[in-house]
Amino acid sequence: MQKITREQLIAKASELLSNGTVSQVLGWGKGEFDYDVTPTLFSSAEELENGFVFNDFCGANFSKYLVSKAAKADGKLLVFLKPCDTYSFNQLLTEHRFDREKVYAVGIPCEGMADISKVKAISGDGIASINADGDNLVVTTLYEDAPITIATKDVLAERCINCKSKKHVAYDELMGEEGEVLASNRFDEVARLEAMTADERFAFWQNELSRCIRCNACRDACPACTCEKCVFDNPNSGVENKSPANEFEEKLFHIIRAYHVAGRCTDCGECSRVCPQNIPLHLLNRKFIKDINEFYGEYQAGEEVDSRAPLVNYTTEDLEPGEVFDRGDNNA
Amino acid sequence: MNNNKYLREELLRQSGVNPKKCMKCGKCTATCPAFDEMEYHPHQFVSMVESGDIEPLLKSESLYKCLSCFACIDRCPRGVEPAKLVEAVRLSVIRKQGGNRLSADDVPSLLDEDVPQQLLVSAFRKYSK
Amino acid sequence: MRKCSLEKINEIFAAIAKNAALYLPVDRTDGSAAYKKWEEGTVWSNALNTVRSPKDFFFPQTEDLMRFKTKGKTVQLEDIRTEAEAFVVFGVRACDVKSFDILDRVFLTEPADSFYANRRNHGVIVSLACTRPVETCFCKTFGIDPSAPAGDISAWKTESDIFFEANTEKGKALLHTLSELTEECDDGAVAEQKAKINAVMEKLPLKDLSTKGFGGGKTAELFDAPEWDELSSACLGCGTCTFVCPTCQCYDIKDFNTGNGVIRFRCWDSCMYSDFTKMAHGNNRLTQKERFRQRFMHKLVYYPENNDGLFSCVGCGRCLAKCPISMNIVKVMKKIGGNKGE
Amino acid sequence: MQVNEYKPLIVAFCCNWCSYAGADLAGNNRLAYPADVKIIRVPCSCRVNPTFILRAFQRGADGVIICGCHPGDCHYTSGNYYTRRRMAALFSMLDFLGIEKERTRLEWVSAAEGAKFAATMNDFVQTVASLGENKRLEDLRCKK
Amino acid sequence: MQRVGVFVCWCGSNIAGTVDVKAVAEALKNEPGVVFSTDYQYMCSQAGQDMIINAVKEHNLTGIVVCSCSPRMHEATFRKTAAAAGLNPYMVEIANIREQCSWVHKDMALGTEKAIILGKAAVAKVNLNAPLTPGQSPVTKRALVIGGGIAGIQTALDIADAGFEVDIVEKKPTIGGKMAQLDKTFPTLDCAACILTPKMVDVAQNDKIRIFSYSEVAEVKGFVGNFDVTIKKNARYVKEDICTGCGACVEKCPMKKNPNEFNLGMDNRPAIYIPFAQAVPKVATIDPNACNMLKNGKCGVCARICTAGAIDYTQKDEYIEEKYGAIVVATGFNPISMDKFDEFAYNQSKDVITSLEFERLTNAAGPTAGHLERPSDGRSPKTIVFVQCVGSRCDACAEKGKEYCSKICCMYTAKHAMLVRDKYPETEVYVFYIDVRTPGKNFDEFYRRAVEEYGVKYVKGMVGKVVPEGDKLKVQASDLLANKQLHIDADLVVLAAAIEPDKSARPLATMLTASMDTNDFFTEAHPKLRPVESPTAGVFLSGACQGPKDIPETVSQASAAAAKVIGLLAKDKLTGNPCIAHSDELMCNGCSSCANVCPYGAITYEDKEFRMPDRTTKVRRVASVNPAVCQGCGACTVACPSGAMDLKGFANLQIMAEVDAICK
Repeated sequence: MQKITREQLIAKASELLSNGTVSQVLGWGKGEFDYDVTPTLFSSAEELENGFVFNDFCGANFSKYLVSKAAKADGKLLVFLKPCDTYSFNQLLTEHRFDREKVYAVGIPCEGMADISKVKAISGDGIASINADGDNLVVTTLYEDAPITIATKDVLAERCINCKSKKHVAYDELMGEEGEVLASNRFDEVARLEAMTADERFAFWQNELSRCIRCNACRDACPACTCEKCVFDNPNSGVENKSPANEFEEKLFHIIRAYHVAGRCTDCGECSRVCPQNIPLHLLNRKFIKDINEFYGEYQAGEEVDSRAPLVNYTTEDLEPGEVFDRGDNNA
Repeated sequence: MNNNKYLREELLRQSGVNPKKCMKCGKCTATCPAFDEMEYHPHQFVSMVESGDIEPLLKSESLYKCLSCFACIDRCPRGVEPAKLVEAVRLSVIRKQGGNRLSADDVPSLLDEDVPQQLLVSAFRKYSK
Repeated sequence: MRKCSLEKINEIFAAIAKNAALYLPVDRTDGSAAYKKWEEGTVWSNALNTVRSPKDFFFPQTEDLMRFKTKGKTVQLEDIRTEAEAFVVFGVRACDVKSFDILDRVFLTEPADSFYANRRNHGVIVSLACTRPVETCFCKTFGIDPSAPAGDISAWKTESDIFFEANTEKGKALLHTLSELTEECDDGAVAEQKAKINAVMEKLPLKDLSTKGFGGGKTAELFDAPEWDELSSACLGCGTCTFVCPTCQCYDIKDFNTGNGVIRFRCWDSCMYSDFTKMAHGNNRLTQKERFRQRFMHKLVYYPENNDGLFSCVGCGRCLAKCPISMNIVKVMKKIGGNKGE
Repeated sequence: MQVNEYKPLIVAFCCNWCSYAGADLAGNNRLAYPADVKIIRVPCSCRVNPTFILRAFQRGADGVIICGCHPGDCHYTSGNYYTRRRMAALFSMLDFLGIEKERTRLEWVSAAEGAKFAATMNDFVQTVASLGENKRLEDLRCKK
Repeated sequence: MQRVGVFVCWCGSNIAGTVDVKAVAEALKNEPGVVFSTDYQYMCSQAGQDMIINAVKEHNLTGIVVCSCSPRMHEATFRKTAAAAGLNPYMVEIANIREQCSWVHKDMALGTEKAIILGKAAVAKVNLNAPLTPGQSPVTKRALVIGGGIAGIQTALDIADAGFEVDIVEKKPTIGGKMAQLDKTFPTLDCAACILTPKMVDVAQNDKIRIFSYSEVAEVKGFVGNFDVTIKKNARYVKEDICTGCGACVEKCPMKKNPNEFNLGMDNRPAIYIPFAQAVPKVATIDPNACNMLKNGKCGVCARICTAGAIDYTQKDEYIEEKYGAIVVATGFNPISMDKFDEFAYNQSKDVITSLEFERLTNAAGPTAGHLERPSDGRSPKTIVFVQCVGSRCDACAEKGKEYCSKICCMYTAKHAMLVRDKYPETEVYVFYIDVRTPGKNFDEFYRRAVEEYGVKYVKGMVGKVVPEGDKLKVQASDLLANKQLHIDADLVVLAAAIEPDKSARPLATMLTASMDTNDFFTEAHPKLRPVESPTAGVFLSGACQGPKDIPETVSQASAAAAKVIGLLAKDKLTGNPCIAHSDELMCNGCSSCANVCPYGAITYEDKEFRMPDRTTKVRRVASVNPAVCQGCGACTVACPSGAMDLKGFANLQIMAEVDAICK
């Protein structure tokens, strides 16, 4: 269960609306079920009361919406940011993608968000309701008579299991207690792949990427992918394509997608969350992050506004690309 | 010379000293308080080890005259750290069988009211395995 | 009606696969199911819903149409059309089967799409009555009975057996090849199964969703509905809903320069994309709101207007499950349709 | 010479100021290297976009090598430093995807290093030839 | 697509020997866009060029591909040919089939095949070429020289001599710099003031030169030919134009005990002061930290005494905006601080001094009027020890000192030692050295004279420590050649402190977007071939700001920089390289990635209003490239994720077309 409640958030939002600090609220809107929430703009306390939700399924990263929504808002826009969202928030600020003056950011604590597919794997499908009860989720389904109790920690989203930080790096106001930067094991899976032979890695990615349907959800949900026009949508870019016609185009898209956000990716995990084919796309981003950390020193995108991304930076002593592989034979 | 080559590598590895960094300014020797006692001086240790001319150093009393005050390390403008090299040469002698400079039996004869115990302990550490 | 014990199901599959490529839902390691080609050892999934719909077999994501070979300054046209191989898609849900009615009206109306027709002619659909509808299902809204699926052959699965009923000549022919493995039976068990499913249908949260307020002739009324702004507000403009949809049928035709020639191919396109139906003057739907509206207006108004009231949604629920921001046709229908405010 | 000897296709991106001149010098000194190497002139190694490299592989290249001025000698002062970071990241990613790391290379060749240019190309061609055809980053459509 | 003409050159047998040129010309005929293809023995000859010109006219060619030698050889030639034929010169592409084909491949079949492929790539590229026109920008015919030492003075004089206006910004109250503090100069031993002060006077009297003394550069905007510079003129509380430099105020000022910077604190000056007699401009300056009037509002003696009425206690810092076409950096050097060198007891004894302090001590205008006296007790020293390389040539990891050789110390130490022995022959002079480096005209001869004629005792070795004891300085040093440790009782120890760039250089470099090395010396555009230019166009380097230098070297670099500036200012318009980056505003996200990697600071951002599809307008931050500053490296094009940034002449699509042509 989240430490902060829907009621507290509504009270905060209503207060900021009524005292004129903000004119709109970007929050989670109620869905059809208990787990599907839609990013929604609210303009009044009444709207909030009717449609605002906050529960264990409010994973969506709102930062990206600030690019389009903040510019349009008349007054200030209130946005609730979980710790991981604040990194994207800062990164977008670094890249001048929205006007900080137009946004009122409220940092909220996060206990990790649940992954509905993990819930369904335990409860079976046909979800009728999900309610939080302490550290558990109580699930009723169309097929089971008795409610099923699931420990929330057992159904956390992958990115929340490997949460990198409970600390907010940006906000105007903080609700609840500030957390710490965590020592996560988020690179373990990358390291596991690195330890494989090249053939094994090739087979792994061939299998994963072959499922790609190029719906572009990974790109469109990514808070780092805010290009006015993506090179893959631009007929004049020379790399435009709409569908992966073959394995090459699957790889091309995903390599370039990850490369374009390398050094800018905050590792928020939206790409993997939204992938309808459950491709672990975040591993590509994490590989770049891990490499950058190892080659050029620890760097966390979004930790500080105006920090210079490693790929648009250099030192005269950087390692040579050939040395990348000499650091220890990862095929041995 | 082959043997020396091995010894040279070993001394450099143990000490972590890179004698190639030496620009032969002599500041180590200039600053050495044990200069008069020493047959070979800090800068000579550096250049002799570098050139593989190590035998004379192994036999030299200088090994035991170095006070390990590290003035040479402090003053060296090139970060060569000669005292570490002296230390490494000394250890290579002491660590050989029968190489102990100071044995436990020698200690009673050295006991003296004026000599602090601490000094004997550190001398023992410095001069024996 | 013929039946067969589920214990012998692999023999059925083997028999089908002898004469045609057989595709059926298979569980994936990530918990979802996808159609895969059957081969010895393939395990048929219990899951009904697949991430991608069976439309892929008839209307694949990319498909080469023709090829030009260039040599010097000469261009040679190559016809690369071939007869499709015979194939069977097994275990198609009632809603997904219905999607072929919708696709057929688009692709088979003269002038027929020969690539689609070719596949339709060579493909046999073995449907399967629903065993376990889930919360995202709303096929009933579109008049589909999940317990009585159409298809060349309809099938029902009970705890122990599987029942087949051929509906078309193609279906009869296929079922005939299975006569040794199946036995004639009455429809008692099937009726029982139907009743079971229908009972679950009554519990579905979306059971009351209605198409009221939609259909042909509603363009003027709905096109400028103020709700579109709000509904489309969070839309990221990705193509997930379109690409998992069993009825979306838009495609783009593109050329690929291989260096030695040009391959003209078509690939799925999404009305959600900013470069959809780009014309000389640019794009005709400039904002995400317009693109978003197009998708739902097409499914709920334009298509029925041109197709005797048939909606081009079958209530399969894929978009409900997959949309990154959980915006979907159900929310649209509730917001602006006849159920407004319910 | 074998008739059907496998000939790898190598695309070399050379910066105008150092490596392209180094290649010219190799020519001036008649230092031979295989004709499989085709050079594309770019103003600076930092002009090489990763998409160019992937495109070369797509179109049938078996190896791609980028050559620039030695670190510190860039005509544009810092271009090759960016190249170094970009290529380190890209090559590592290609390796992560299981694509043979020997197919990509970054080398510093000055305008005075004609011999190094020829030696580098000879070595690279040999390395790539021993790997055989590029299968992992090919686009079959381009081979029809 | 263009109408392309292909011209295959034989280069005698250079190409034709290993490449079947006819086959190449024939094969390329079939390439898209090619309407004409031919071969000729020497394409670069007049006949060959005429052939191209005629073909352009006859076949209405819009693009030209020449398959020939390296573009580094004849690209310029064929561009001129194209221009002569009425084409844009940038519609030419060269396929290098000599250096990179015929000369390195011996097999005719393979060579021909490769030549065809290279030709195809060139055709594919030229089909996507667009006519390019170099941008032009006007030139403000005025130069700014930052720093008024001998480097700045020489540069300014040379530029002014060519007829251009020059402004000198000097942060001290007077120009003159370090050279003004020196006594004599090596190797000729002429007096520094005697050769410098006339130049200072020349500067003051030159109507093309303005001096902003006691001033700093506060802001630099713009680019080559068009710099906008804000100069901060610090309040000196004296009206410069009125002050006659009579010195009456200096005499009468009651606040006399302030360390005299000019003499490195070895004596005192009043709160109102003129640094030295030959100062330019010769006007008084009030030290606000010392003046009682400015601090407490009590006193006012100088205002009362000044008959000209030049004193103005209410003066404020003044900001002056000026336009320049070129900027010369001449910020010079300083000796490093001796604080970290405890072993030499610099902070413990007044008699341990730096070489620059020694200069003042022997200077007739110095604190001792040129008599060599110990700072502590005024006695004349009998034994002097000079220590070389103090803080120079240190390990990069060492906490103190610099990695580089300061270059000037060997020579000035020889000079000092020689002068002491000349004037005070009874004095014993030791110089402890690691190496004596004397590469310069008459330098080694000078050093030898110090040893041989003047009897300076050069000892190969280093001073290990200096310990003040009584009125002596106990110097412990090594004599490496004698393998001895020396113990000298010295009266004076002179440290040849390493020199480092002035502290003002780093912030200045940031303002100028000029790059610096790790030691904060400005980097040159090319270490060998463009040593007086910074990589930033329009910014030039003069003197020790670029690296340690002695006076003759400084002066020659100063004149060289001036020559470069004159060359620039002599132009009415600057013609740029047309192969530069440009940003597509519709695609640009304003993310700053491109600006981060641009080595020249050529990219700026502005907020622009865009009409949105839904007919609203949106203000977005977009990049724009300054064509006068961009050098066309292309770093930005790869940093740009959206592909908004592209490079003319080497566009994404052009390079991809080459890749495609090569790989097909």
